[in-house]
Amino acid sequence: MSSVAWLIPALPAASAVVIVALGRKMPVGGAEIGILSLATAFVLSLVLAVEVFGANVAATTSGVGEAFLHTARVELAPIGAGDSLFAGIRIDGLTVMMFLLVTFVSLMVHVYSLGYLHGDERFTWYYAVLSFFSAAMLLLVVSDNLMLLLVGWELVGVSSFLLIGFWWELKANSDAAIKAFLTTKLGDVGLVVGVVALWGQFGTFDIAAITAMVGDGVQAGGAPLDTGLLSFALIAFVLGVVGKSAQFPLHTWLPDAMAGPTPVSALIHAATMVTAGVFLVARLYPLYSAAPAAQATLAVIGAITLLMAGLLALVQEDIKKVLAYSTVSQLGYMVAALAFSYTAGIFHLFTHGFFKALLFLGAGSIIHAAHSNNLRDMGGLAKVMPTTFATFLVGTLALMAVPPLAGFWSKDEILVEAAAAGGYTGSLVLVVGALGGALTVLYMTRVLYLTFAGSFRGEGHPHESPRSMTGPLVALAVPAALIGLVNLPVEAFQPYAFSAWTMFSLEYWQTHPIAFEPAIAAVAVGLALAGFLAGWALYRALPLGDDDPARRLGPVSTVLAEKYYLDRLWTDLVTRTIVRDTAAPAAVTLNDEVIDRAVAGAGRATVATGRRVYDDVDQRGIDGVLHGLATSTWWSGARLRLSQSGNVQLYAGAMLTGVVVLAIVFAVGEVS
Amino acid sequence: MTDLASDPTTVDLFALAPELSVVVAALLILLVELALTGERKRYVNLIGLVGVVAALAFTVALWADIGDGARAAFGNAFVVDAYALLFKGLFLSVALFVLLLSYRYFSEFRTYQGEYYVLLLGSFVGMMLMVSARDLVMLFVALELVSIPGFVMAGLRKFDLRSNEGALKFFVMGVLSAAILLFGMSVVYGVTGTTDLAGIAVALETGERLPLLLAAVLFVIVGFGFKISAVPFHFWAPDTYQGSPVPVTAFLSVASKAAGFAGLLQVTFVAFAPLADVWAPVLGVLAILTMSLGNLLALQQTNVVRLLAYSSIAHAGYMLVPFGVATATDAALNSDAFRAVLIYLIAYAVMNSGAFAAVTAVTRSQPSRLVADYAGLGRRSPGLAAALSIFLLSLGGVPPLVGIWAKFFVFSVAVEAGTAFGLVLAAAVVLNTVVAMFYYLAVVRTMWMDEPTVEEPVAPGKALGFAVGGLAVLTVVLFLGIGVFTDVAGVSTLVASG
Amino acid sequence: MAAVYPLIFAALLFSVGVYGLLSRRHAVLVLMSIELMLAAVTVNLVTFWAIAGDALLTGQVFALFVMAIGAAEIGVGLAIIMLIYRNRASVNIDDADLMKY
Amino acid sequence: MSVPEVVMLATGVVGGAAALLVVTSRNVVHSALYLVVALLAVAGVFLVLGAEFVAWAQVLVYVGAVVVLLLFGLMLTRAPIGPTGQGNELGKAMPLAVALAVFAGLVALIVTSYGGEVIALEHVPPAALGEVLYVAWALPFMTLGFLLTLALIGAVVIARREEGEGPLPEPDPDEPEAAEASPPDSSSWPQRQPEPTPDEREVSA
Repeated sequence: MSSVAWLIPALPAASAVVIVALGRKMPVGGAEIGILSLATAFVLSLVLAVEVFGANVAATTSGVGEAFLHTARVELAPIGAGDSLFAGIRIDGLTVMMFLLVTFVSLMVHVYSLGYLHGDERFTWYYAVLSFFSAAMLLLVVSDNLMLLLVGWELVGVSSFLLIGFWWELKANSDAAIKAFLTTKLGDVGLVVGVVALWGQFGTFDIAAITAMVGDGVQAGGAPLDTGLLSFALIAFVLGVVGKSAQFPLHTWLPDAMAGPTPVSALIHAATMVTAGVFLVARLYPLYSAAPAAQATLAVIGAITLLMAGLLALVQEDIKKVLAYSTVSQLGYMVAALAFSYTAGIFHLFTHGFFKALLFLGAGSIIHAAHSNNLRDMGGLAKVMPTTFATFLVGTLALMAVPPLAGFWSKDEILVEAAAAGGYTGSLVLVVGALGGALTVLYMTRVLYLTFAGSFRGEGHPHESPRSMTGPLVALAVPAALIGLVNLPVEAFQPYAFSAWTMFSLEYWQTHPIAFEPAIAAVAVGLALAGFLAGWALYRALPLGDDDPARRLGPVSTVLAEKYYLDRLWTDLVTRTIVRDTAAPAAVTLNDEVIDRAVAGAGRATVATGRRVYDDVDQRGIDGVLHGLATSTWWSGARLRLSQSGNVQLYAGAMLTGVVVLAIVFAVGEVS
Repeated sequence: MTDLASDPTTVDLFALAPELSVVVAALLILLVELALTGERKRYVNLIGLVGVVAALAFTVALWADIGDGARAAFGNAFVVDAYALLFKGLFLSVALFVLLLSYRYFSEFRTYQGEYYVLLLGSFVGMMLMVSARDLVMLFVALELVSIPGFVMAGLRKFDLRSNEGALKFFVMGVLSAAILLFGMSVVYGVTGTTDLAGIAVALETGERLPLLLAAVLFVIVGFGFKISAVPFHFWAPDTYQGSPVPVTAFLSVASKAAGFAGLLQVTFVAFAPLADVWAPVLGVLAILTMSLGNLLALQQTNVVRLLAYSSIAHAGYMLVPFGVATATDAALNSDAFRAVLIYLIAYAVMNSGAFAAVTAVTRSQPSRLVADYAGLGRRSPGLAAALSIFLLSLGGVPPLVGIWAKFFVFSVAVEAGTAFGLVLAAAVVLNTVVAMFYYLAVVRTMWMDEPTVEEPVAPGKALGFAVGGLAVLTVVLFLGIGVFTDVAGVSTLVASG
Repeated sequence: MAAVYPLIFAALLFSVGVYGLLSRRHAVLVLMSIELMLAAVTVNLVTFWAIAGDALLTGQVFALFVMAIGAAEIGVGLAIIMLIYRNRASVNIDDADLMKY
Repeated sequence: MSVPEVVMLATGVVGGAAALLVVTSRNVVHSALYLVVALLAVAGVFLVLGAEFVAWAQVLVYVGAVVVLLLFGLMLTRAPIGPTGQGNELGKAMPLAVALAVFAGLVALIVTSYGGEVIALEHVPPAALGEVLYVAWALPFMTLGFLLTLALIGAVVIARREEGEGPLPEPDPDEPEAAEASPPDSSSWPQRQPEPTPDEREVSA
């Protein structure tokens, strides 16, 4: 089966071509071709998963053999210096995991878009690009060498540019597409630098060969490994990761990229494109473990990102932007996790892909009904959109890391690994990660409250979305709820678990068992509960004074009196999950007036911090610097162009002056 | 130079066959055009095409003939080796392309069709002679044979003051740089006592380093710096490119520039190789200046041709980077640097020709050449817009297009040098790549995202459409096929090793 | 005979040519300045031939070629100047600044 | 000081002075005549150095042909034969500084590199030159022939007056990106002004 794995990226690619060629003549405008190809790809991925995961489990249970690895390649052309350009596939646990995630989410998005983009004039074009994007992403994950990976990476960038700017008639949309492309392009420069540096050091693009050489502690020509050079290349890769996976400080493109159609956001900003950077680090994990400096960089960047983006998510009014910042924050978790543990990083990638895609598609359904992205124009939707509400709730709880939903297991795993790693970076990620968990709960509580509680504040009469949209929601809710169980931190289960499926070597799997620390889990859940209480208290008892940090949420206060849904939510959440499982007595006591106020105060302070970070640091600072960079580049060009005066004698003078100056440079160079 | 006089009575006509077929075509055009009248004058283009194709065939035949060796005629003044043939093939392909580009442009233009083709082919003869020249005298004569018809062609839009001015500026700067170049060559001859490139290298290896000689090396570099429009010798380029007929602009920015690089490669890597520690840093500094200034100025442009002009200046900067890391001692590094320049030139020729072909096509319906004219091209002529997007993205260095290899080899040789200066150059390349993406993408965005101002599609015509389509395919295919040239370029480094 | 005399003469001609090229407005005078620079080159070449005395007379031959090419350049240059004169009735070289920036 | 050195110095001083007058004279025709003197001095230097054929070629090609061509150019452009405005936008300081820097640099380099070099003068008859020119230098020589042909064709193409040619209306200088003039098709030619109006000519002169 693994020998025909190349079909998995090839099918969507072919589908893109066919849709362009024949789509307009098809009854559903080409969508059926895309759906069919993705469904086939998904089925193939499942079959492949059985084979690969089965082989890995056989290895872990018997304790002999190696992690499954199948490579096949075709030589395209020699590129000199003894190396050739290959088109090659690399099938291992990581590839198959990405296949499953990408094909499944992409299939769901394909189906969902039938309803969402129904009647759009560029419907066929949309499906073609969507298929093309899936193909590019699958190419990225299947490549066995860095050059092909770079090609996939760039194709993902180009197709995401087309998708984000899909409704290009609105200037904001095309600007967002340009911004996304340019920012990630800036990161790509780091990637190119890294690829060239690794090529220079190891004389090949082949990932397996480089990994083997690092394992043996050698580089090209058998010379001993230069760790400094390796760290340079890997940190250059981190720049690529920062761009593509929207890490601090290049994260600003992602919220803007929400201008694209919502299913696109679900696909590329939850499960695929933004995870490319995380995937890259995971792919090169054996290299990173040989370069502690690069790992520390990952930990610090991830920690900053997850905290900062969590704060930012608190103050967004656009539901998609909340989710966008939430994605940035979760990507921060993954990047930080990869500083310590391969499995923890990709496990969170895996679970997050499902529940965040669910949340985006749910948000799309909500937007479809409310005809607005703004949280102010929503409210009371639980009644009219029961399916959306239920599935969105599942996604939210998974994101909040409520046990036993998907997010709990993966996030807990990250914290445990960070604690086990210790040191400055480990402690940093542990503390920040736990705080970030509380923040996550806080902002998601707010979204839930503003969207579903109270009564509808927007225009018109919202109604439940069509089947083609709710179907994928339900289909995604299942893995969002349950997928975390595939890596239960129980020792006996380990040889059959996710960590075994996706291991890159048996040795790594044996030396890195999945652990569970009740203390850490308890603290995390406690903090999450605190976050929830703060959110609840804040939005229930929101005063309307001028000094209120959340006063921009003014209309909220009018519906605060009707706290029916919040109460129900509260009851559901606390009684059925948190309270029953871990912290029942604490919750009851905390409901006390005094603590309630204190917590509300803490919540308000957090919101204020988020607001300040957003206004001063993110919008004025980072965005300003990026913008300023562009402006100053332009400005220096504007000055320089005056040198082109149009007078040929000035040109000649410049030429001769150049000669004289060069002569001086020459002379100085000769003397020194 | 001693064997130059050895056997003057026999001339190796086969070695000269590519040049001769183009010369014959040029002279035939001159005669035949007199016999044709009116519309039919345009058929002289076909004579040119036949001549160029014949020359290409001879080039291939010579390629098969020489194997790993070389043929020489007129002593050492004319050498046919893999390096020379690679460049001849490149020039002839560009000639083919420029002829396709010119067919409709000049048949509508009516005046001086025949003369234009004669001048164009003559200039290409100069390029072909130049890459075979292993002697300063021959090199100079060939360089002038490239330049002088260029001055005239730049001014062929005689009714247009911009074209007049472009020609004047080109002429003044060209003649000035020729004078500087000659002054340098005269001193090099004086110090070494020979004009033979290999002989110069031998003399420099052993002789003392006279200060005057170093200045002369600088003068020679300046002379070629004009031809490749390196900063600060670039000023003529944007004005001339803007004023010239578009096919001539394509010719100037691709072929003429490639010829300048060929000449620079020959004098630096062959003749001046022992002085590499002197000229390499200077050319490296020029590289940084050239790419940065070119890109910063390109950001400002609203005229597409000027934008491409500055972009082509910036590309000259990238191509100068390998010169900046050359050394007098490390033959392997020099060989890689040499190869990086060759590959860049090939990739650049393909993608930049393509960009100019697409611009020519659009200019036919909207002569103002503004970026704004490209608004909505994606809807009016999706094929043309897709091709132009491919060319621009390739120029920006986006895989999977051939442009990434150009940047890749330049960048890797800068890193390979392992010196601080090499890393500075590498960083400059990276930063400039980012800046350049801004203006390439601005055009791409305009094409696909802005509302069209006019609705009717662009009709490029058969010859031009063929050129655009073929080059777009080549830009993609060469991403995979670059290996063909990396090996050839490897062989050609025999020039570098003397 | 001391070699510096003709060489300094050549340097003088070259620098004077540079001055004229940069300072004069009249386009034909700019051409004359270029002629001076080319003459400087021929003086250099012949002097270096006299110093080296090579059998192929490279310096002399090169000087002849430079003259011929110089003449060709002047021909083309004058033609361009006359073209501009016909189109704008001016031979001032700094009037030619339609295209800039 | 030997006789050749004295002759060399004398021609050098005369030639240098004439060259300076070429670029500083206010009258363009005077400039052309000074150019004759400067180029004759160059020919004299060649003679002293023993390059007889090159010297006569210099006289014939430059003094005999090029200067005449330049004078024709001056006449045909109907430039005011007499004093012309000196200054251009660069002023005088910048050209002077650059020229002096070039001169000073070159002289310093020449003196350090060739200060002690002495030339053993030898006379080369034209016949000797002919022998190498058509044998060793045959290829560049033939190339040169082709080049001269092309230059001739090019000069004729550019210099020939077109039907309907003449000053175009000055484009708006604030709009450097304005549409370029389109190629003339035969239908539009008769509408062009064949001659500039006197006003335009005065303004631009």
